[in-house]
Amino acid sequence: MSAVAEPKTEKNYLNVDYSIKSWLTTLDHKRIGILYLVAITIFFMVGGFMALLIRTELATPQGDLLSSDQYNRAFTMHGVVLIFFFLLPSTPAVLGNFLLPIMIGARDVAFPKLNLASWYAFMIGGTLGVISLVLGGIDTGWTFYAPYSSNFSNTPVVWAIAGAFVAGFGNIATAVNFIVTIHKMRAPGLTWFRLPLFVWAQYATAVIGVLGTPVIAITIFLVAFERLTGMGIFDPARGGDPILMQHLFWFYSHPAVYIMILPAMGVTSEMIAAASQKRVFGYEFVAFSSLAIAIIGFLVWGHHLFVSGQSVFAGLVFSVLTFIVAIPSAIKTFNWVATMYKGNLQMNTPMFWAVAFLGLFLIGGLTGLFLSSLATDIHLHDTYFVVAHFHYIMVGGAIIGFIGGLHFWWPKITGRMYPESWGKAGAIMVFTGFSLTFLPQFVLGQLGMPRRYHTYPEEFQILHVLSTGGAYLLGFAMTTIIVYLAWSAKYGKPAPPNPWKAKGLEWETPSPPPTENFTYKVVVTEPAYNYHKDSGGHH
Amino acid sequence: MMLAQFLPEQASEFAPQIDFLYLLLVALTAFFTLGIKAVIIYFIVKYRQGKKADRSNPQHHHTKLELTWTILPTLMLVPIFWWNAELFINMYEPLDVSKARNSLEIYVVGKQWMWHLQHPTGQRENNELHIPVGRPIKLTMIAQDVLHSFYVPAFRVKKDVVPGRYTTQWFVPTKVGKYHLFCAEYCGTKHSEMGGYVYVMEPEDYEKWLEDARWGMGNFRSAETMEAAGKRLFTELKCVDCHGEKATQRVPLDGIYGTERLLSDGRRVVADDEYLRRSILDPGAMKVAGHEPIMPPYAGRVLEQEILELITYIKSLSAKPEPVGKPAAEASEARGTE
Amino acid sequence: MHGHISSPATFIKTFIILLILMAVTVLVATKDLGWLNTPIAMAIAICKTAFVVLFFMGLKYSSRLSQVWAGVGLLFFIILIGLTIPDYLTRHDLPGWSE
Amino acid sequence: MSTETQEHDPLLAHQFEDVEQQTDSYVLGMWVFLVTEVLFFGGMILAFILYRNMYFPAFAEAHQKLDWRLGGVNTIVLLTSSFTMAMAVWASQKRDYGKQLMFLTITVLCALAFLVIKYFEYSAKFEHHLVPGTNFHFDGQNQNGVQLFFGLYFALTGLHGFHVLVGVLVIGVLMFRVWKLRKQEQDYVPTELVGLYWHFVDIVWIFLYPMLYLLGGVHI
Repeated sequence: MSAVAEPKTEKNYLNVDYSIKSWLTTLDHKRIGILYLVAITIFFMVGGFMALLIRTELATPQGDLLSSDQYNRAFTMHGVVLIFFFLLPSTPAVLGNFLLPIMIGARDVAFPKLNLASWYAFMIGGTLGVISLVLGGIDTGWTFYAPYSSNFSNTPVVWAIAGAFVAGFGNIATAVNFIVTIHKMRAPGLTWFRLPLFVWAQYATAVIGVLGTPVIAITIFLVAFERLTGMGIFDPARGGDPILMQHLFWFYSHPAVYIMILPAMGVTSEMIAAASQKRVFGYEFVAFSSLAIAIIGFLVWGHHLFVSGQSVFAGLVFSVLTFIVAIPSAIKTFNWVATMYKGNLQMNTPMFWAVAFLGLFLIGGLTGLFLSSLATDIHLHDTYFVVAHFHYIMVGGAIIGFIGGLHFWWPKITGRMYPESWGKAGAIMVFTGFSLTFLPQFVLGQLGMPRRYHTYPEEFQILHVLSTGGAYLLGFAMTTIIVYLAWSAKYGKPAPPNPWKAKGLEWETPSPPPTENFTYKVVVTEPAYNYHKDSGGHH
Repeated sequence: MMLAQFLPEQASEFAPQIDFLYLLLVALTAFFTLGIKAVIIYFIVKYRQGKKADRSNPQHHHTKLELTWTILPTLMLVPIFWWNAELFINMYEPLDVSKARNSLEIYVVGKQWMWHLQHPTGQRENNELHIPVGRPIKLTMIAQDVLHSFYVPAFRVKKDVVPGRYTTQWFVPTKVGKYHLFCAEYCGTKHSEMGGYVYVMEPEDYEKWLEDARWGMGNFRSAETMEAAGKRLFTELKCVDCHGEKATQRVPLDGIYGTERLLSDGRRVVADDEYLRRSILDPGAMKVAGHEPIMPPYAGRVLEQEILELITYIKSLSAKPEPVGKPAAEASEARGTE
Repeated sequence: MHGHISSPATFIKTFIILLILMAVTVLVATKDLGWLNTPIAMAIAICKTAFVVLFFMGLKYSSRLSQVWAGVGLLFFIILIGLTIPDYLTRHDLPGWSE
Repeated sequence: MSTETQEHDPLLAHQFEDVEQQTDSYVLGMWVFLVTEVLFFGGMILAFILYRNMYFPAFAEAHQKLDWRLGGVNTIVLLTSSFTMAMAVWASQKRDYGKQLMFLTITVLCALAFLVIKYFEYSAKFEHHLVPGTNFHFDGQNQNGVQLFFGLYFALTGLHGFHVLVGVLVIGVLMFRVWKLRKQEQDYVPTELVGLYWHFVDIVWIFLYPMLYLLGGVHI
C-alpha cells in the first residue's frame, strides 16, 4: 500500500468491510458495479482469446490450425460470450450501476436487492454459458438461426440458450431498476433537463432493455423448446417459418446494438464536456436523440432480412425507417464536435479515448448506410463488410466508450489515478490495432468474402494477414490496459475528488465515495455542465 | 486501375449500377469522416488548454444550426434510398416483364454442403453453373435442410435459400468468364466449402455445353427434360389417378398455373410455384373451395428437385392452350361463386 | 393519484361486467359469423382487459407515469405485430413472375 | 448522515426519502415489469396470429380438440380470483387483515383449481397423442398445422400456467407475512404489487381463452 497519508478515519464504500462475504451480499450499487466489472473482464478475456484464435486461423487460406467444426465453435462462442456476457452488461451494469445514483444525488438505486439479484442472474447465465463452452462449445452462430440451431446442430445449444435467457432477465431487472431510479430518486431540484447526458443515455438504454429483451427471451426459449420436444415452430419440415424466428430475433437484437452504443455515447458526452470545460452543445438535441434512437431503433429490425426471403415491400419499409435512425446519431456527432469549439481542451487520457470513439464511430455509423441501402446491401450482406461495420460500432463505439469511461471515472471508482502516459499509449494502440484489424475487412467484404468462413480463396490472403496482425496488436493493447488499470487500483497515486475539474454531482463527493454516496443533503440549483457560471456548487 | 483492386469484377447488368451506388456512399463516407476529423483536429490544435485563442461567448445551442445538420443529411438520404429501391425491386421482382418472360430459368437446391443446379432442359450440375452471356437468368431456389444463401460477388447478387419455401432472384450476366459462387448464410460444418464457380459462356458455347452435359454425365436421367421427368413422376407418384386425363371424377390441373384460386378458408391465392409446392406437400393447408379433402400429403415422400420437376410439368399443362389470362380468370370467378 | 382506495362496489360491478362479457364471447362463438368472429372475440377480450386494467389494477387512478408505461407496453406490442404482418401479407406478391 | 437525522419509519427502506417516494417507486417498477411480460407473451402471440393465418383450416380443426367448457370454467375461476385479489388489496388498504387473509385464501384456491383443471386438460392431450414431438399423431390432411397449433397451445398455456404457479407461491408468501405481522400496522404496497401481477396473469388468460378455445367456433 502507498505510504501517502490518507485520512484513515474517512470511511468509503471500499474500506467499510473487506470480507468476501460482504462483497457477495452487498446491496451497495457501487460494489455491485465492481462485481460486474470483475465478472465481465473475465468474459472479455475469454471472448478476446476466441477472437485471436479465429484471426490466427484466418492468416492462411487453408484450415490448418482449427478444424472446421472447431472454427465454427470458436466464432460462435466469440459472439455469444462477448455479446451476451460482456457487451450488454458492460457500460450499463458497470458504469451505470456505479454512477447513476450518484449522478442523480440518490443514496442508492430504487431496488438494491433486485440489483444484487440481477448480478446473480447474470452470473448464473454466464455459468451456463461457460458450461456450454466446457461441453465443447456451440456452433450455431450467436444468432441461433433456426432450423440449424433447433434441428441440425449437434452441440449443447440448449445450455447456451439457457445462459442467454437467464442473463437476459438480469438485464431486464437492471433496466427496470434504472428506469424507476431515474424517475423517482432524483435529488430535489434535479429536473430532467438538468440531468447529465449519461443519465439520459442510460434511461434510453433501459427502455430498450425492458421492451426488447423479453422478445428475444421467448424466441430462444422457443428454439430450445423445439430442440427438446421436436415440435416445429420454426422448422419448415413441420410447417414452421424460419424467417419468423429472424423477425423475433432481430426485434430485440437490433435495438440491442443501441443497448451497447447508447451508454457509450453518454460516456462520450461526459468526457468531451469535461475535457472541453464547456456545456455540451445542443444539450436538448443530444438528450432527445438518445430517446429517438431508442424508439426508432425498434422499427428497423427488418434490414437484417433484406435478402433472407422477407417480402420486397417489407424491405422498402425497413430501409426507409433505417435511414431515419441514422439521423439522431449524426445529430449527436455534430454536437460533440461543436462542443469542442471555443473550449479549453485538456488533452488527457479520457479525451484521447473520446477522440478515438468519434473517429471510429463515424466510420461505423456511415458504413451502416451501405447496409441500410437496399441494393448495396444485397452485395455486402453476410460478408466481411458487415463484420467490419458492426465491429466498428461494438468495439470502436461501445468498447472504446466503455474503456474511456473507465479511465474517466477510475479515480472516482478506485480512489487512485491510472498512469497517464500508459493511458494515452493504450488509446493510441487500441485505435491503431483496431483500424488495422477492421479497415481491411471492409475491402474484403466488398470483394465478396463471405463471413463465417473457415477457409477462403487465396486472393483474399493479404487482407486477412493485415487483419490478423491488427488483431494481435489490439489484443496486446487490451492486455496492457487491463494490467495497468489493475495495477493502479492498488498502487496508483491517490486521486482528488475532482481530477478533471468537471461538473456533475459525482465529482463533488470524495473519491472513492462513501457508502451513502454523499455526506450531506443534495439539492441541485443549476443546469448540467454549468462550466461558465462559477456558482457555489450544490450545497 | 486502383479502383479495380477494390471492386470485384463486374459481370452482370447490376454490377455497374450497384458499384455506382457503392462508390457514391464511399465518397459520402469519406467526405464526412475526413471533414469531421479535420474539424476535430483543428479544434484540438486551436483550443488546446494553455493556448491563446478566442474563447469569448461560448455558445451552447443554436437552433438553426441544429436544424441544418438534421435536415440536410435527411434530404441527402432521399435520392440514395430511391436509387437503391429501384435496383432492389428489379433484382427480385423485375418491373420489366418482357425481360422476365424471356429469361432462362435455373432451379437451385441447396443442401449441406453443396449446390445442386438444374437446367430446364434437364442437365444437372453440382457446385458449378453454366449460363449463356446476355440472357436474363431467373433462379428459383429452395433448401433441403437449413438456410443457405446463393451469392455470386461478380454479379452482385445474393438471396437466401430457405427450406420450405421458394425464393427467386434474377440477373443478366454480361461478361464471359469464371466467377466465384459462395454460400453466404452460415449452414454448419462445411459452410466455407459450399460453393464453386459460375461459368458465363457465349450462347453458342452454352448450347454446345448443354449437348455435352446431356450425354456426358453418365446419368440417363440427364437426357430427360425437367418437364418429361415431371410427367414420369406424375405417373410414378400416382398423381394421374386423380389428376390424369383418364381419372374418374378428375380434378384437372390444366390451365391452373398463374390463376387465382379460392381456398376453402376464403383466402385467394395465385397458383404460383410456391402454391403448387405447398399443395403437393401439405394439401390441407391449401385446400381449394369445393374440393374433397382426400389428397394425401406428400411431405417426406418427394425430394425437392422432384417437386421442381412436377411443378415444371404442371406449368407445361398451362402453357399449351389459348391465351392464359382470360379463361383462367373466368375459371376462378366461376369457382368463387360456387 | 396513489392512495386512492376503490370501493368494493366498483370491484363487484367490474366483476359482473366481466362475467357478462365472458358469456357474450362464448355465445358469439357458437354462431358462425364468417370473418367477423375473430374481430368480435378480440374486441371483447380487449374490453375485458380494459376493465381489469382500469379498475382491478386501478390504472384509472394511478399516476400518469404508470399510465404512460402501460401505454408503452401496448404500443410496442403493436409495433412488433404491425411491422411483421405486412411482410407476410406481401410475401407472395411477385408481379413479374406470376404472369 | 441525513437519514439518521430524520425520524426513522420502520416501513421505509434506507434508499428512499419518504414513504410516498417508496410507494411510487414500487408501483412504477411493477408496471414496467408487466410491460416486459406483455412483450414476453407478445412474441408468441405474434407467432400464433401468423400461423393461424397460414394454416387456418388446420387451426380450426385443432380448436375442436380443446374442450371450450373446461376453458370457460377456468376463465370464470380466474376472473373470480382476480376479483378476490382486488378485494384483498382493498382490505389491506383498510388494514383489515382478517378479511385480507380470507380474500387471499380464495384467490389461492381459485389458482389451484385452475391448475387442477389444466392438469386434466393436459393429460387428455397426452392420451390422444396431441402433444407435439415424436408421439404426435393426428389423422387427416392437416398434420403440420395441427401440430403447430398444439405446439403453440402448450407453449402459451404452459408459460401462463407457470405464471399461475409463481402467483400461488408469491401469494402464499404474502399470506404468511400478513399473518405473521397481523398485530402490527402493515404496508399495503406488497399486496398491491402482488395484485397487479395477478391481474396481469388473468389478462393473459382473457386473450388465450378465445384465441385457443373459441376462434374455431364452438357447438353447445
